[in-house]
Amino acid sequence: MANAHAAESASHAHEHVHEHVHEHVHYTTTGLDHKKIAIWAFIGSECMLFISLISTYLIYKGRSVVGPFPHEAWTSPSGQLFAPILNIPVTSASTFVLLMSSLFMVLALEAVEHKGNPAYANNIRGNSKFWLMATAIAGATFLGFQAYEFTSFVHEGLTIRTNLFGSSFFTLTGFHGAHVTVGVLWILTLFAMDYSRGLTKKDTVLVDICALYWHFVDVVWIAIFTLVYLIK
Amino acid sequence: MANTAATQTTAAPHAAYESGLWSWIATVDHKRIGTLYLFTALFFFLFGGLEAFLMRLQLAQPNGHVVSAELYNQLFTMHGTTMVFLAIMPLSAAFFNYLIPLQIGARDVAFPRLNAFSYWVYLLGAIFITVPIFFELAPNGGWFGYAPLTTIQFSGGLNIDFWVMGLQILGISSLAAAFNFITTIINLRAPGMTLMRMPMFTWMSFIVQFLLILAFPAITVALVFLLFDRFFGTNFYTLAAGADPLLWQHLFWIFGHPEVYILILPAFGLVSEILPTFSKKPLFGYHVMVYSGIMIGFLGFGVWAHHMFAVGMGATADAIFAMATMLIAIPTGVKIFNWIATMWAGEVSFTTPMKFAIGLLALFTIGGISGVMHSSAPADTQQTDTYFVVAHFHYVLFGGSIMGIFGGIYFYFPKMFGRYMSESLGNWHFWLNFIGMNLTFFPMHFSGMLGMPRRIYSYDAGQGWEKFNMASTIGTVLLIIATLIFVINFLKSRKGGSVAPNDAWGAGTLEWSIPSPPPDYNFAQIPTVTSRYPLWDLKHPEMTSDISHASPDAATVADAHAAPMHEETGGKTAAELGIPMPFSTLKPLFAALGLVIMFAGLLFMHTDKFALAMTTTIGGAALLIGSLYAWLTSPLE
Amino acid sequence: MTDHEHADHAHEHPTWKQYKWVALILTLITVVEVWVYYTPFKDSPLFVPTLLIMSAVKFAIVVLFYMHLRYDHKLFKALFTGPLIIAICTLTALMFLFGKFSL
Amino acid sequence: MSFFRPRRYAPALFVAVALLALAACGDQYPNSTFTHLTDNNRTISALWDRLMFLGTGVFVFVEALLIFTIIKFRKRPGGPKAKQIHGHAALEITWTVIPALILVLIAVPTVQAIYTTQAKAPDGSLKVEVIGHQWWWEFRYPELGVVTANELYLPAGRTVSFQLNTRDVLHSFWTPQLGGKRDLISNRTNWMWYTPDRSLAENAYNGFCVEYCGTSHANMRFRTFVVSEDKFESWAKHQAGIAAGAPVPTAVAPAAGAPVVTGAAMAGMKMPAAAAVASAAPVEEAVGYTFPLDKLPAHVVPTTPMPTGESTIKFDDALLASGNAVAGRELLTNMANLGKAPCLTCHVIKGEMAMVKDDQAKGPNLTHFGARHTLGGGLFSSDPATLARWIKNAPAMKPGSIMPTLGAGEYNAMIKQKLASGLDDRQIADIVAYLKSLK
Ligand code: HEA
Ligand code: HEA
Ligand code: HEC
Ligand code: CUA
Ligand SMILES: [Cu+2]
Repeated sequence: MANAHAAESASHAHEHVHEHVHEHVHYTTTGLDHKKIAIWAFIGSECMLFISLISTYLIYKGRSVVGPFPHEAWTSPSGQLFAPILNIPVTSASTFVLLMSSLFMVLALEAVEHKGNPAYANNIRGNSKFWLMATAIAGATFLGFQAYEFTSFVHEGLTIRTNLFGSSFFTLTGFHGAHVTVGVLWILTLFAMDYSRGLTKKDTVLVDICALYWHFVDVVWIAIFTLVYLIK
Repeated sequence: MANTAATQTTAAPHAAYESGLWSWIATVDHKRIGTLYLFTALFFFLFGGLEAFLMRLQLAQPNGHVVSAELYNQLFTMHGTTMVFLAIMPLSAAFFNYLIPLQIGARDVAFPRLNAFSYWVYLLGAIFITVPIFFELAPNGGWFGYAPLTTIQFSGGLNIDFWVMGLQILGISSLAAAFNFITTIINLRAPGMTLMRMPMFTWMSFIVQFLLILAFPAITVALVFLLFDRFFGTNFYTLAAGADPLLWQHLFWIFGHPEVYILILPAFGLVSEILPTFSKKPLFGYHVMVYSGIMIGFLGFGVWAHHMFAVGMGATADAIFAMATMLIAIPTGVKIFNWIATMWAGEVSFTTPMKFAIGLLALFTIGGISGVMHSSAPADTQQTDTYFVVAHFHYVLFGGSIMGIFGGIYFYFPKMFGRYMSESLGNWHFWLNFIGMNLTFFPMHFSGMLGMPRRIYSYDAGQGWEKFNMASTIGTVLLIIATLIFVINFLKSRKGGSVAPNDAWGAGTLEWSIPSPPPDYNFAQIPTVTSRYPLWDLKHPEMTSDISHASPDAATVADAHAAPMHEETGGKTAAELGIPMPFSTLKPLFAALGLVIMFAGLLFMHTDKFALAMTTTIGGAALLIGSLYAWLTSPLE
Repeated sequence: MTDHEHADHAHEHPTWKQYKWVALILTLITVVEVWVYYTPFKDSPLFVPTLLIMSAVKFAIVVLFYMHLRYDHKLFKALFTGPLIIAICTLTALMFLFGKFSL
Repeated sequence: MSFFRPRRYAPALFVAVALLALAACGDQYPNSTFTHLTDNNRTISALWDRLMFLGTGVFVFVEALLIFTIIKFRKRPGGPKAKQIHGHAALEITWTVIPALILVLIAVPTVQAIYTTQAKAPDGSLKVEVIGHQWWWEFRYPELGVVTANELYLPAGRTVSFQLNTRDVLHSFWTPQLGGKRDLISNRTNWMWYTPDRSLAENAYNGFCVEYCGTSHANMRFRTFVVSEDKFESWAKHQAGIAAGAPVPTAVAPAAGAPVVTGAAMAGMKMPAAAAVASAAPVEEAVGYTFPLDKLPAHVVPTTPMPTGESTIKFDDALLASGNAVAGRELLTNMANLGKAPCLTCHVIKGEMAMVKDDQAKGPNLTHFGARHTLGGGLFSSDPATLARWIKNAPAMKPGSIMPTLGAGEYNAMIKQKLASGLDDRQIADIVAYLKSLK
């Protein structure tokens, strides 16, 4: 199905194409940037990656032979009764932070895209550095929450080796966390570029692909939050 | 064939790595990378064949004692793994690399350095997974490595570690390449090359790239679990923790079934180039060929559990997967019939590539039919895990993929090396291959239905399997002779074959419009494409006078005549012509090296050298990140 | 890089204001999700479907607006929805196969 | 072009294949899936016949069309020019629809057969638990109290319902003539049932493990004996008890405090006939039915060669004739000998002291070992000479076997050195005598 769409777009592009035949600058069939196509293909692939991880988590849900459990109270070998381990209030907060980071990211893109537009000059809307840094900080905050969550789980006796829940939970959220980490580093790199040479309208695509990645990571968290944390 | 255009040696590309070995190691030219893939993959094909030969020697007689049980188990695991991941996939990749840019009229792929990275990761990963066999330490869990046999509880040694990490590494190579080709095909088609004018090989490759990016994540996850289980003590497959072994099976086959179409579709694409050329007719039913390819790819994601008809999934699941599997026979059948129709009313000339293409039609059909027999779940409970399955998949893999790829090699050899391969040796190769193949694999249908399980290193006398096994082994000897003839032909013809012109066979697609071998920039001027067979429009107007190959919107043939396909440049270099080309660079190689070192470091954890493990892994990771950074911040051209 | 006209008018982004609205809606849905978790509705058979719908809506909003898929080239829609559909079908099939739901 | 045209020889290939197929008909195929001796297997077979028929039809049609096309339209000097045809919608629809119709013909009976063969087993079926171990089979008849290994007895005419489990990795259970396969999956239970034909009075079949399960996967075989219902009952009744013919206890006192229950004491309580074995009672009567050795068809008699060369297991066969079952029993059951003969830490012999729970034993149940024809996952005949070598060094005979090397001076592959101490040949001969007496 992907192909049929692309077919049309290609024939669209066709009309624009003739003028460019003789210039040696890089010609692309669709007029789109390579990187953007690649990142979307990458995101498609990531869908399968996270679906596999999420499926595993769901398949193993309720199959652990020893506690701790996510939503059920459990008794330790020494006979102590423990509460369910997932901490919804804290995670809700971190979810909110990640959601906000997506807003910041989109505003950062907006700012870069409108470089040179007077309406955006000299106000917060055009301040790409600010929005980039805000996104990175929000992302880092999310990671902080996750670090807190992980360590408190370990204190409560849940490690990646404890049971099926522990293995699948830490691997799923850990993979997500790793993606967030890469995202934060990527955004910081953009920030550094903005700081050192200043991003211009021409750099839109660089910010765009990073933003797409970042939003995707956010979207994955939306699914995880519901499937792992809220649904019993 | 006329000896018109002389071979043009391409001038050494770039400043730093002028010539010789370095020019290959630092290359980012898609053609050179394709050539590297070709040579490496052919080597591994021979290696996998050698492994098969040892197995066949062992099985020639009952209670054989050529190899030990342990070595045999390593042999079939590595034979399967080698053939699938180190031979056929990279052989296909050789063609993706070499041909896609040429067929769509581009100067290179979208991300040339990523392309080099893919190759180096493949090469290093292949070495990583192969070398242990010399120490009898090779993976021994079967090519689909079912848990829990592969967990540390049942396979404590390093064997499975090599497999887990090797496949993980190879997966990265395939994924990187796939993103690259998707982008290339979407975005680097020459003006006028609409999707529906793309050569069929490019189309099938395009579909394969989507299969790759969607199938590999599933096995990546399955392997990550296994890796974590083995190295960090997680419980994904730990029986005591209540793990479910079917998790591995599902994740593996969600990958594994699309994988078999990853293996066959490129061969289908090659055949779709060869048949029209030697029938002097356009491909029959181009649109249907495209859609059936898409259907095969799409349906391929919904049938994985047909590999699990004996695991007791329940009647409903068995029924659904059985029927879904059968559906695939329809688009595949359409392809077979359309190919036959392509030859129908044509002028069929039996060159070597054509023989292999026809061989594919004949043999793949047999494998397809036995596939449909498998798809009938109750019947499959008698067939699964016997030699009948082995017969099925060698008919589709050898009779399909390998036949197609050999056809492709004979067909594109003149383009790649500027010389033809010998037709008479090719003839010998084909017939010995064809006969040997049938003699090897046809009897396996019998031994399977007569009760012979697969993956057994020895069997009792008097079970009624002796004759068939002997026949299979004799067939293998023929295959070896055939393959050696091919190797001789290949090596000799590179220097000694008769010289080929640009358009070696009278084909119709873009790649034949440029010199053989092509200059590093491929097209001095990017052509404008007005039809599916632009070269035929140009050279054989009589073939196109009655009907245009251009469809659906028919740009006029006259247009094509006006815009010459290829400007003779008299061997000028890219620089002389002012064509910017990507710089040669070693960074992708270093990144690949870092990646492999990173994984390899983990091995030391199992020899209890934790500090060494961490140092190596972190060192590898640092090398990877450092090279990546250097690579991303340096300009492409 | 060709600065195509074509590429440009494919970029009718949502505006600042819209972004803020989107953020507000996302936040509200999240609040409802968490709130519902603490109400007796949690034990209703409709709880799970409700949550799934809410998160699907959030998912869609982010993809359509923040990832500007709604405004971008069709090609990207295909590149994303195709895999997403295959992924979701796979998930569903696996849930049936492992007896997580049944008919 | 070549002076040699192998194309001419192509017919020879077809003749060869045809001959092969012909040869296939004249011979004995003891594991053929074309022989079908149960209800369920006949369902499968009917399906297979249809697949074969339609498959052959498609094959012949496609190949004939292909050959016709390439001959008819081969390039000839002065021949007609290629017709530039791009496609033909009607034709393409035809060859989409016809295969679809053929597939319907396959799909309908397939789905029917799936539901027939996977229906619930009829009430009153005989329940058999099949338990896979690396690399041998355990068979339990919970209703009858029978536990045995590697040799499965089934009553002709009665539905058998198998419950399949594994103690370690995956295996798969298969007797080709009786039914399809079903995998044994860790942490899961699988089911399968079939009814062996009533007409089968006394038949033996080979069974195989068909899921790769590690080093000795190839050596994980078993035998299925289908016998008439009364023979089965006789067999089962005897198997449920303790062995007949176990040696009468000697004067040797049990080691102080060791909880030894002697075989004879148990026998005395449960099966008076058995205790009399030592005197005169006809053995036939006492031991119940076992598949007669002389009626074993050739294909179920293992031909596995003994290890040769460096790994030859030397044993003084002369000792076997004078093997002392009583001394052998003493070796196994006296705690004092545990270091040398740790057999009962892994094996259960009903009636002897139980050192492991019956359902946790690592090795096959040996209660009626003397009544079995094979050992080691059906790999070897259980004749005394082979058994002796097995006890001496099982892993040398069966790669990877979990049964340890026990003979003194034997090379132990696990610890990669020769055993300094262990059983000597005399002791092994005694154990052999004892085990063979466990009818
Ligand atoms: C190139 C690789 C390739 C290809 C293309 C196929 C194609 C098919 N395969 Fe195969 N398969 C493998 C490689 C491949 N397979 C491998 C490697 C394994 C074993 C893995 C392992 O266990 O190690 C395997 C195993 C396998 C199994 C599991 C067997 C088992 O373990 O029990 C099944 C079951 O359904 C199956 C089915 C099919 C079907 C229905 C097709 C179809 O796509 C075939 C369609 C083609 C045709 C049918 C022929 C042309 C059609 C016509 C001429 C039209 C008319 C025909 C009819 C109406 C019938 N395959
Ligand atoms: C992908 C493609 C592929 C190809 C091409 C082949 C090719 C061959 N295969 Fe295969 N095979 C598999 C994929 C493939 N196989 C897979 C996936 C499995 C399952 C593994 C598993 O169960 O895990 C399998 C399993 C398998 C088995 C079953 C093993 C078992 O279950 O116990 C057997 C047995 O005969 C076999 C035989 C052969 C033979 C004889 C060839 C021949 O066609 C080989 C022909 C090649 C040559 C003859 C080249 C040799 C050349 C030389 C030796 C020249 C000398 C060297 C130099 C000059 C350097 N294969
Ligand atoms: C560590 C556990 C262990 C110990 C100790 C052990 N065995 Fe075994 N034994 C096994 C296992 C496991 C098998 C199955 C081996 C196979 O078929 O691969 C076996 C198989 C056998 C068999 C063949 C049974 C059959 O039906 O196939 C005999 C007989 C036997 N053992 C006798 C003995 C004797 C006698 C001793 C002591 C002198 C002994 N075993 C000690 C584990 C053990
Ligand atoms: Cu048990 Cu194979
Ligand atoms: Cu498949």
